[in-house]
Amino acid sequence: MPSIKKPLIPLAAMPTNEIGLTMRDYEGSMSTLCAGCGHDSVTAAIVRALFELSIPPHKVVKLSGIGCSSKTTAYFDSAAHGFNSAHGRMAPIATGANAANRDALYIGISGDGDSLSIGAGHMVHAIRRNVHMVYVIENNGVYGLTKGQFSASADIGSAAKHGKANTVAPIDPVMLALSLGASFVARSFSGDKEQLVPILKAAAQHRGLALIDVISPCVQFNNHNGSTKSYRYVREHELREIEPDFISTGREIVVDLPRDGSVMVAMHDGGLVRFRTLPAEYDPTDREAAMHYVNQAHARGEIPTGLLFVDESVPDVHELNHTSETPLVELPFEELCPGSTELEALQQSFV
Amino acid sequence: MPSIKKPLIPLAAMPTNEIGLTMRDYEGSMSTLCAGCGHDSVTAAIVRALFELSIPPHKVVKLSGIGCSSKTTAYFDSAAHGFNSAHGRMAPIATGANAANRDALYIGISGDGDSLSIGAGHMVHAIRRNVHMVYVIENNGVYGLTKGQFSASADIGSAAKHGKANTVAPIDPVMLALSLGASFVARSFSGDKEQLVPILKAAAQHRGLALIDVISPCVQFNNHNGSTKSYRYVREHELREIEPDFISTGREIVVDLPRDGSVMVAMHDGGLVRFRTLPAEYDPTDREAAMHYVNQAHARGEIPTGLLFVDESVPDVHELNHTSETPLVELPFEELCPGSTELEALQQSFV
Amino acid sequence: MTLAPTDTEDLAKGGEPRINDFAVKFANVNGTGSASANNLILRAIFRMGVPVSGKNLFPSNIQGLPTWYEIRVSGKGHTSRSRRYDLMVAMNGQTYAEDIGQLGAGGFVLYDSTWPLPATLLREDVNFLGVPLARLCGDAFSGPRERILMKNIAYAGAVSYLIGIDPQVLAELLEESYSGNPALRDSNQKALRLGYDYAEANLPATLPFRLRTDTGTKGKILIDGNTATALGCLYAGATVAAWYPITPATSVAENFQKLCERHRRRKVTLADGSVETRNDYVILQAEDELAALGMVIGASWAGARAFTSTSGPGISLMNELLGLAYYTEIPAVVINVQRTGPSTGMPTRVQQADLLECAYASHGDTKHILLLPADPKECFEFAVQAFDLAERFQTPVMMLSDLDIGMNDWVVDKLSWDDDYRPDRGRVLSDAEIEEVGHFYRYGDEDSEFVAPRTLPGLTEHGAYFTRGSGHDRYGLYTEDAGAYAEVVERLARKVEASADRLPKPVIQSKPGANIGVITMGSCEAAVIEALQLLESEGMTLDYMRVRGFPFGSEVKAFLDAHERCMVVEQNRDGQLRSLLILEAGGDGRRLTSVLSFGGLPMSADQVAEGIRNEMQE
Amino acid sequence: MTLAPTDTEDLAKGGEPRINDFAVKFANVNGTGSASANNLILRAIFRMGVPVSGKNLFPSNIQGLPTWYEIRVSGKGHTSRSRRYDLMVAMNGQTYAEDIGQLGAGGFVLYDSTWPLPATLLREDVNFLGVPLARLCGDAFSGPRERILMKNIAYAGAVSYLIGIDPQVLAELLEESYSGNPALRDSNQKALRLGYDYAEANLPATLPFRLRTDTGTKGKILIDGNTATALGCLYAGATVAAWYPITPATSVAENFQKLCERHRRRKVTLADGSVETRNDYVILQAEDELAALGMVIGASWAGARAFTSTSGPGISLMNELLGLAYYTEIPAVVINVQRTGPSTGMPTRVQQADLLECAYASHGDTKHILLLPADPKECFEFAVQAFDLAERFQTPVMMLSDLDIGMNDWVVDKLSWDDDYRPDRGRVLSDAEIEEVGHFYRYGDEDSEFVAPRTLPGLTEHGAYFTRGSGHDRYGLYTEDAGAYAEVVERLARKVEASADRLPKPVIQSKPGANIGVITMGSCEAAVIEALQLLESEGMTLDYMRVRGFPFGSEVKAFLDAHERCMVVEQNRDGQLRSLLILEAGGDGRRLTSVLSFGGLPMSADQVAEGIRNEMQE
Ligand SMILES: Cc1ncc(C[n+]2csc(CCOP(=O)(O)OP(=O)(O)O)c2C)c(N)n1
Ligand SMILES: Cc1ncc(C[n+]2csc(CCOP(=O)(O)OP(=O)(O)O)c2C)c(N)n1
Ligand code: SF4
Ligand code: SF4
Ligand SMILES: [Mg+2]
Ligand SMILES: [Mg+2]
Repeated sequence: MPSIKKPLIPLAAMPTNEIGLTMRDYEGSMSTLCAGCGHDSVTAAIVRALFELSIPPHKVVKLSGIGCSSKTTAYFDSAAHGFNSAHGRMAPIATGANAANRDALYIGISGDGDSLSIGAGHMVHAIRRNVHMVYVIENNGVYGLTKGQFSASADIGSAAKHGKANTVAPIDPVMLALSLGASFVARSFSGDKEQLVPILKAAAQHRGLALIDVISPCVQFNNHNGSTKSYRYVREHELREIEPDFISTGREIVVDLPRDGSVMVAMHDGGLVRFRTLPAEYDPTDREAAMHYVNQAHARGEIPTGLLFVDESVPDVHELNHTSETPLVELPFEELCPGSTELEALQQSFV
Repeated sequence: MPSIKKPLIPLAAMPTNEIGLTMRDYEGSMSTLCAGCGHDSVTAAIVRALFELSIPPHKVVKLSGIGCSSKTTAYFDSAAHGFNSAHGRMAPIATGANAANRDALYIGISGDGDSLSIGAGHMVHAIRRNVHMVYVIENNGVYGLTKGQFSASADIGSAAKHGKANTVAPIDPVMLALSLGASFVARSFSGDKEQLVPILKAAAQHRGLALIDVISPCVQFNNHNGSTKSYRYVREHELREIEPDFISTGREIVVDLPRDGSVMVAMHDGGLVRFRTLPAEYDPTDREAAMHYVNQAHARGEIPTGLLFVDESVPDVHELNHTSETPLVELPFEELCPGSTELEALQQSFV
Repeated sequence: MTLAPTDTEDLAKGGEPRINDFAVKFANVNGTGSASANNLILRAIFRMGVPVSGKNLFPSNIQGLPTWYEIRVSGKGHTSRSRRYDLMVAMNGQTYAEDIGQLGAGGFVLYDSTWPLPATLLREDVNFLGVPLARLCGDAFSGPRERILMKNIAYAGAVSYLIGIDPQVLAELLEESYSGNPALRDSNQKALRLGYDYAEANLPATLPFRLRTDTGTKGKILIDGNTATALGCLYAGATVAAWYPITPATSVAENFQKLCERHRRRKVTLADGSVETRNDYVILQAEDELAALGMVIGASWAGARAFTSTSGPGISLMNELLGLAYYTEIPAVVINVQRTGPSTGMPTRVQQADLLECAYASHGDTKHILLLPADPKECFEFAVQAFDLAERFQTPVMMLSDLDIGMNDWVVDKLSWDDDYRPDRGRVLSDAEIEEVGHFYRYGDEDSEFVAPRTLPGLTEHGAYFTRGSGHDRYGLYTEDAGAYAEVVERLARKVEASADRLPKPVIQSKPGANIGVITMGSCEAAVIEALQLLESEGMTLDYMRVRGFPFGSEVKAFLDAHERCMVVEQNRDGQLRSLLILEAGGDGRRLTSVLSFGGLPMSADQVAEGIRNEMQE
Repeated sequence: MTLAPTDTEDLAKGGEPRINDFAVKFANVNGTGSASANNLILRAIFRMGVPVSGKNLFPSNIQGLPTWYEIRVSGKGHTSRSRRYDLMVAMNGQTYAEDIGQLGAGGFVLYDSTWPLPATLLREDVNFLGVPLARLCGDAFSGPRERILMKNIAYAGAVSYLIGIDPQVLAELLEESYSGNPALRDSNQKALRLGYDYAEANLPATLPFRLRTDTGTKGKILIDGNTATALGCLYAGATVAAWYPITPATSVAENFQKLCERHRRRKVTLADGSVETRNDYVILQAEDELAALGMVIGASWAGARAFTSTSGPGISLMNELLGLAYYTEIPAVVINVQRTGPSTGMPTRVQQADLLECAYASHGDTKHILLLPADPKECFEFAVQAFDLAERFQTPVMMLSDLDIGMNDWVVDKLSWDDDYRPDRGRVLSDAEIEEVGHFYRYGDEDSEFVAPRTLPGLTEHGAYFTRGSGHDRYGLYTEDAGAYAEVVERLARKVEASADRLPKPVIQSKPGANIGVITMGSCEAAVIEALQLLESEGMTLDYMRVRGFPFGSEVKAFLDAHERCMVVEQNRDGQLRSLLILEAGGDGRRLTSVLSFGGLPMSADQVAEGIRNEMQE
């Protein structure tokens, strides 16, 4: 009976959220990933973000491709439907599901192999369409599940486990997304939940596609010195220009310019996220500046993390399409079928 | 007898190039595209570029996907092998051919449908690998061959023939390529051979993948006002910051900084291309500046054309691989097969 | 493969013209607007009550290459392609020789006599009818565009006179077509008269073949299969479509879009009192066919009726995800409008060569439900059924139409709709139902058709399950256990097998005493039926079966068993239907022979008859 | 599907231990380094001259889940999987119950007695042998990593003692394996002794089964199929490989890479006198399988020998381009190491369920050449032949290996190489040859095998032609003409048919008087051969045929004709080989029955024998 929710018997000690649920209620099945895998830290962050957002657990839809990272969908929110689909195809499947039922929080989990190689075309187009979803890339620079080949995000010259150097330039999902006009681009690190949780919460409230590139080291095949995806490297080189601090009540509409090194961004559902920028002048609403910032950081060998860019004005698939507010799946057949009289009328043009 | 070269009887009046051939020798079969199709202008520019470069016609390899644009490969250089392959798969096929025989000029022709939708993942990875080839996108913002659907490069709000507005943000291959670390990025306009021919020549001499986004209007489905891919629009909005002027002799190595509004770029085979930049400070060797320039131009509603970025220092597939200079296809079997003695020795590790 | 010119002179011998039984071929240059002229003629004939068919033989090109259109008029209702032409409307100088060569002795050529025909083309045994179209239109119209377009309407006028189209019907048609644009209506009207009047004044008053008003199209419509398919999807309640353009499937999605714009839009009043239009559908032009099917799978998984339309290359690209949908048991409706393969093949030519690919698409053990419509009416009906079957059996359902059905106009019975129809959503559980049963086993608890229950994401509080294309047990849990894995895939095999009973039954015509059968599918039907009549008139009596669905039901097996020998008529090289009958209906290869046509042009009855005769002699 | 524990007690009755005839199963946790311990035992047995096989039953996971390894020792050379175990090395607490349950009465369990076994697990009829491995290693080694790793070697030591592995052989093996790392060698040596000595001191001196040095592996090697395949590609002269990682095919490309690094590198002296290493190969890790095949097609078109390796999902994704290569007549070698489908299926389990998909891959009429190796030796040989066939027939050739062959170690005859071998490059024309003939018709001028000549891009001055997946005539020119199109595709059908004569012939064993045949393919062979011996001992005499290539040759047809009835043994749900025999070798469905196993574990002889017995009774 895999799908019956465990009875909600809150233990005295467990804090509950606005809808009376505990963190437990957002957990999934036991992880079968390697002990210490970065992906499990992402899972934990997602559990906390969902809990803090007080989202009804069954109103989440979890989708993924294939890979160690893509297994993540099984490890959080077991009261939500999950779909561990085919390698690289998470984005179109999520696009279709979201088209059918706009009334849920879509969380897509992918890997760097899944999204930057076999699924690259789909990711590009999901970004372009601005599908309303959270799109997490658990980026470890390798193909974990197939045992350690380089992925397209592997760094030049970084040596894989078997000692051969990767020689091809990496694809940076953040730059790619920025250049494609993505409406929400962030990067974080699986090892830093303080930063990741608020970003996930902001993403969940963003209208449109929120891309989060999470550097998530593979302890098995890529966690050695020299790889920029290892814990060591990221801890040393990470550049946290934004300290997000989430405020879940209040409504504000406009995006303020940075003042005192911080900027307030109004999320689609009215939630407010205050971003503190380390460089006082950092403005996550200026795409060009974001590209420049990322380029500069890369040139210095640094990995900028935080909410790098957000634009709440880009319409998503449904806004562009003027889709009915009622999810398509809930429209009664009677409203969808024009009926026999109309068919008769229609056929006047066929005679 | 489709493949026997027509006898070379140079007419008195026809100018010949360094290897004694006329422009005719670089022509292909009759175009079956619509009268006035931008793609035919690209064909003409390619014919002229090959002629001016004095490339032995059979040392060219032509590859394409499927689409009106992809038919172009049939219309130039009939003494060269051509491959009109499958929709979206030109890049991997070219990558494989180039791997097998590095000793030819690879010209890939694609469309915006071919490269930015179905083939997007492949294009991204061909750029990343820096496959040594000229990669031309004949970009008309529509699917010509299937009669006028919007492509991924169609502009927001531009109305297709049937009057429906496109509502999704366009993918700009130039920005995409720049963000992916492409080593040669140019844009031109099929209607402007003076600019296109030198860019093609520079591209042919570039080491690595030279991406040229050629705005090439579809007279049938996209050549109306409002579309940024129409002749009218481009003529009015085109911003020619670079007036390339090709010099085929002389050897120089270094890339000069711009001086007097012009910059000299040394091509891989030693050819020199002098680029005149309209903004005196334009430096096609600075990727970030290129991105900035393109972004700024787009913000002003302008289409920047010219050689936007070039970096001759990026190694191509073979350089990275240290492939033998002799093309793999020409290596004798005797050198490839380790032989029976070695097999015997090898098997010591299997007992 | 090319038919020797047949002698049509004898047809005219009687003195009385042949009524409602002839064929006209139009040779044009594509991209010059001839399609509307040819369509006008087709529709006028239809309006006169005479059964007619139009076959568009067009190139994979946008402008400048030869293109042909064939109109066959048949009072008896034979709508298959005729390869004998009575009148050739030769409007393309490039193909004069070829076109004139295709006429039988006594045939007629209508040409543009503005310029003289090259002497080498003149044939003694053929009648040349000249109309100086370019000159007439040059004089009457200004501007090159209008002149070219109106030349087409002018030849339509001349043809109308020659074959006896009622001018009143033509006038009506123009009135309807250009109701919104009187100027265009007038110039069309003018051009039509130009041709008509010139012909009346200068050409023979009667040809040996002629139209006569009849009632043969009463209660019928003229419609192409792709429009009918789109209508079926609309009526079935499909709300999500995802597609990637490809000839000849493109117009399925484009028609669906148009239909949705008309029938699926609502005005809603917003909180601030303003009124907005809301769409009860989402149509996604995908980045490729993999994505298109991915979107359909996502939407169907979420509970919407969703479909994609494509052709051969798209099916190949969908192979992996077809297997995913099969194994995860997600409905997915795929319309495959077949064209000539392999690879890019001939995109504007017809074939039925994707049958095996579709039946067994994807790696591993798979088998898929197929629907095989023969005409636009069946496209409409089967499209609706496709959704019912996909949801009932939680699996991909592919409808295999083809270019001939999909893009040509066919005369079929008016479409009808039963307002009592309600979609069969299959086994979808609500929270209440789960609570009642006390458990929910996603891949167990199968019903008598081996279908397990499902729930929809976001819509049930207690019905969440995890969908995976990897090994899973009856509970939906990950497994690598041989037994738990096998239990699920064995049920899948039985489930698809069970669907046979719900598929459209084969169409069977039995003749007393016949012990040889002819089997076919899809768009071959018209040619085969006509061929059987022809053969019967020669004394050869044959039984007939057209299969309409796969897996095959008991009727198909019974037909095979009941016949000593069957001939399988199909449009592919390898006899794919024959193969499928052998594998899946117990057919005996020795008793099944093939009659094939695979050059890309719709079959004609004489081809089929000849093929059957040859086989019978062996 | 699960076998009831069989009684092995009786096997020990005689007092004398059974020699070289027993099976050991190792239950481990994956990612803990047990593989090297198990492999050490396998190789030691092999070195002692005793035929042995090792089957790795591992999860699709990197660390922490149960994994099993089975070693079967068979002096008679039976290498199929045994499902009767004599000794269970139970090293995984999670699966104790299951593992112990699988033993027959009288079986032995080796467990880590550092902690007592839960009483519930104790079985009266089974012998428990405890070795306090964790304690021994905890005392002897420091650091958690070393302790875990050395625990494995320690149990290998204990097992060695119990089954009688020659300590000298073990020492040698360690010496060879760790020649570069004396510290590691010493700790391995120490751990081995730890287990061995403890067992010697505390466990029974002889079990009812035992190893004895023999000569059964003389002239043989121990090798996995993927390594052998990579070797074949190297020896065939492949210079370009393009691939995308996928279990269980990954090690084909990874081994090819390693081999190239050793055998395809040359030092060259540059102009400035410096010396550089040059690679005579290019290996491309593609962005996906579509690209991988695209690269192979590009490289093969350009004239290189190129290949890709993949598994089911990759084959599905390659469907479109397989059709392109077929229709444009470009060689392409594809290695498909099959795993359990459909969809993602069970990536670390074996199946033979891609047969139909591969035979008819892609839309439109297609048919592909297949090679079906049964063991690593054939992988080596067929890989070489695949290139010859692909170039000779200018078409894709798929070699269907599987996870069992590809990733497990098999005892096979030493590989041999004929230095006179030269690649068959097929019909490739040079400028001189073209000039001699006076013309070059890319898709005409076929030879007796219906193969047309080709030229290579950039290498001939006068041989350029245009390759297109769209309709083309014998000259390679674009066509939409029915006849010109048909001419080419008809030749294609004949060409692929003609290849049958050059494919490896089936392996046939005929017994006098047998009128029932057993047919199989690939990795089933060992189990089937053993089953036939078993059945023969029961008085059932059956003929045997293993098909090794598709299209089938005359021998296959003759075998079918010669037998009243055949049973087809294969590892899939739908009897795909049976289907192919019916369709393509004139097999009569009524005379062909299936014996199937598709749970994902390699077949065992008793399964096959049971299946045949059941079929015989029907
Ligand atoms: C079509 C297809 N090709 C290949 C595979 C094999 N495969 C499984 S996961 C994977 C790569 C996973 O890499 P990534 O997405 O980075 O995830 P990670 O394991 O590193 O988290 C591959 C190649 C597959 N499942 N399907
Ligand atoms: C797999 C596949 N899907 C769809 C098609 C149909 N198709 C042919 S060309 C084309 C689009 C061409 O657009 P583009 O590349 O922009 O070229 P253009 O015609 O505009 O020059 C499409 C969708 C195809 N040939 N193959
Ligand atoms: S292999 Fe790497 S990515 Fe996969 S579970 Fe282990 S640590 Fe994580
Ligand atoms: S349809 Fe457009 S792109 Fe195609 S040939 Fe015509 S003008 Fe060119
Ligand atoms: Mg990864
Ligand atoms: Mg285009």
